[in-house]
Amino acid sequence: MSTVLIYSFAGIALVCIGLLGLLASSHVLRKILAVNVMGSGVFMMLIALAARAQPPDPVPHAMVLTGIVVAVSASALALALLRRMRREEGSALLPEDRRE
Amino acid sequence: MSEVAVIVAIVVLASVSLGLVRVLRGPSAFDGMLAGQLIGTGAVAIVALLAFALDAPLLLDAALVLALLAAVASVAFVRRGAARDDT
Amino acid sequence: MTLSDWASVALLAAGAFFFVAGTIGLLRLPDVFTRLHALTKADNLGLGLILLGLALQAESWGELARLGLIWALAVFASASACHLVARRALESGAQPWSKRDAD
Amino acid sequence: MPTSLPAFDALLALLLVWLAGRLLVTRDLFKAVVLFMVFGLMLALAWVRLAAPDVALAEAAIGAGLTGALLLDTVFRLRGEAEPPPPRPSAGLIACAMLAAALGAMLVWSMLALPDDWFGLTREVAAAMPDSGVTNPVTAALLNFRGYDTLLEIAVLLLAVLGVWTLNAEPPPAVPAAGPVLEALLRILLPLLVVAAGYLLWAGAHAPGGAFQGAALLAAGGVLLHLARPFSFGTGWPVRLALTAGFAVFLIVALLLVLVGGGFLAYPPKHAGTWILAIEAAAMLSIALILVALFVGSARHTDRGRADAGAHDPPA
Repeated sequence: MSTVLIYSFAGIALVCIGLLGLLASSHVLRKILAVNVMGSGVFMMLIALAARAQPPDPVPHAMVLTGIVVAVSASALALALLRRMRREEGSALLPEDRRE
Repeated sequence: MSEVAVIVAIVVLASVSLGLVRVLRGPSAFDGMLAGQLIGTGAVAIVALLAFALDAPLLLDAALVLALLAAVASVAFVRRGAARDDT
Repeated sequence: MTLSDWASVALLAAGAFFFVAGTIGLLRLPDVFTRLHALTKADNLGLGLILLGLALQAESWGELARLGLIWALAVFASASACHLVARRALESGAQPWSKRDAD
Repeated sequence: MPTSLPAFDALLALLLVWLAGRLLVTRDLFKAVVLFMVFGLMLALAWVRLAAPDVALAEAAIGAGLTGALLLDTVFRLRGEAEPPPPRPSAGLIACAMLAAALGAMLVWSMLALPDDWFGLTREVAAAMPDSGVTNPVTAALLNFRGYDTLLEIAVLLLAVLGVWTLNAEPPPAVPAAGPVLEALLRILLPLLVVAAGYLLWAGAHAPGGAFQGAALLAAGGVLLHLARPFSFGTGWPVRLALTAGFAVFLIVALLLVLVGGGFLAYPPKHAGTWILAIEAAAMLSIALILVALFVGSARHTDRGRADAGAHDPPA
């Protein structure tokens, strides 16, 4: 199997694992990690597609490069929201996942 | 020659992955902190080997960045890592 | 293959050996302090040998300088990080392993 | 190409997928975060293999520095609450798994359906390169061909800072004063990080590097400093000016180019390299400051936290 195919399939697997983790986990921190895994899968599909050409297509590279920086900023915002929620409500779980 | 470099990169990657078993198993939370050391050194070696094997010397800059930042993760572990009451 | 190629192969193989040795130490040694010792020393020696093997194949002074700088940084960073982690573990009450524990 | 490269790729791909699965099911959140940090560094290796050195540099700098510090900081603050056990196989979970599988099947199908001679925009970019002012095609795409996109991305980063400033009302956790080894680490690493960031900014025109990678390195330095000696840089106008400088310079250049008749961010080919370097220098400083601000959080409460806990005072 070629390099491009190996990483394309790995990217698809990451998207699926991330989506499942996002839907199935109850702790918000783990949901944030899951979204990041999903995003990494998308990045990997883009970069693998770019590598089909020789030399590689630079446009997806530019998109993923800024995507990485935007993803970490969005995660920082999400983590700040999570900490605020925990401080206000005493739990890091979404209301429907909290059990008495 | 580049064949040898790739094989060595595979060995280093496999050895780093095995090391992760310890990080996962614990027993103490400090074993998680070892991950910074383990992965940092291994990733630097692998990038340097790939730079040679792929004949792309500019990749050495990426190895350099990894080496520069290897300590940052460890400092984060030490300052925000396992708390006293976690052990 | 020239003499320097053979030397490179030997150095790369030795480097890989030390990485494996570091992992075995990580898996087998009894406490966090001895595991740190295995990782920091063996892995950095492995990295140094690998970079030396690659340096023999370097085609420009720029590559050589980068390889040297990478090793200097890695050794400095991991020595400091090792100290910090060990100190943190000790302060937090991790007990160093002693022969009595083996009984 | 060495014949054993596919074996390396397969091992790395398996490791990435295993790490992703493991970090989402591991019971201990601290371990999940550790695994995510490892995942980020392994991604950098994948970018190296896919001939994307610019992306590898950014991932290495962000993944090794900022992401780990942010997540560990949050885990540290959240400790004390037990996570509920993972859901038992239920109808809902099975539906989620089927949804994920269906998405995967669609993605596989669309990947395989692409014609073999599909190469994206490679040829178009190559044809436009002589007029771009730089020789690194990724920098050309970022700052020239898709400049408007990068401009708005910097705006998104600024919005994230505003959000964090609004939400994050906690002092940093009390940490002991930095010991001599940590101080020595700072003294040596911080200047090196600044030099390396400057080098990447300059190299970005013709080799892997650029404003984003340089900014990530600078930000790692800022995070390191904050971990060792918690500080705040307030929310006064000098800080706001510095945070927005990158966006402002970018926007002013774009509008000037409209005024001289070129169009929005249409550089005159002769001076494109100079314009791009000027924008990148301002953008690098602002992005670095933005990333540090995202970690440091809101200044007002940081000041109160410092007053509460004397342990934060840097050693003399």
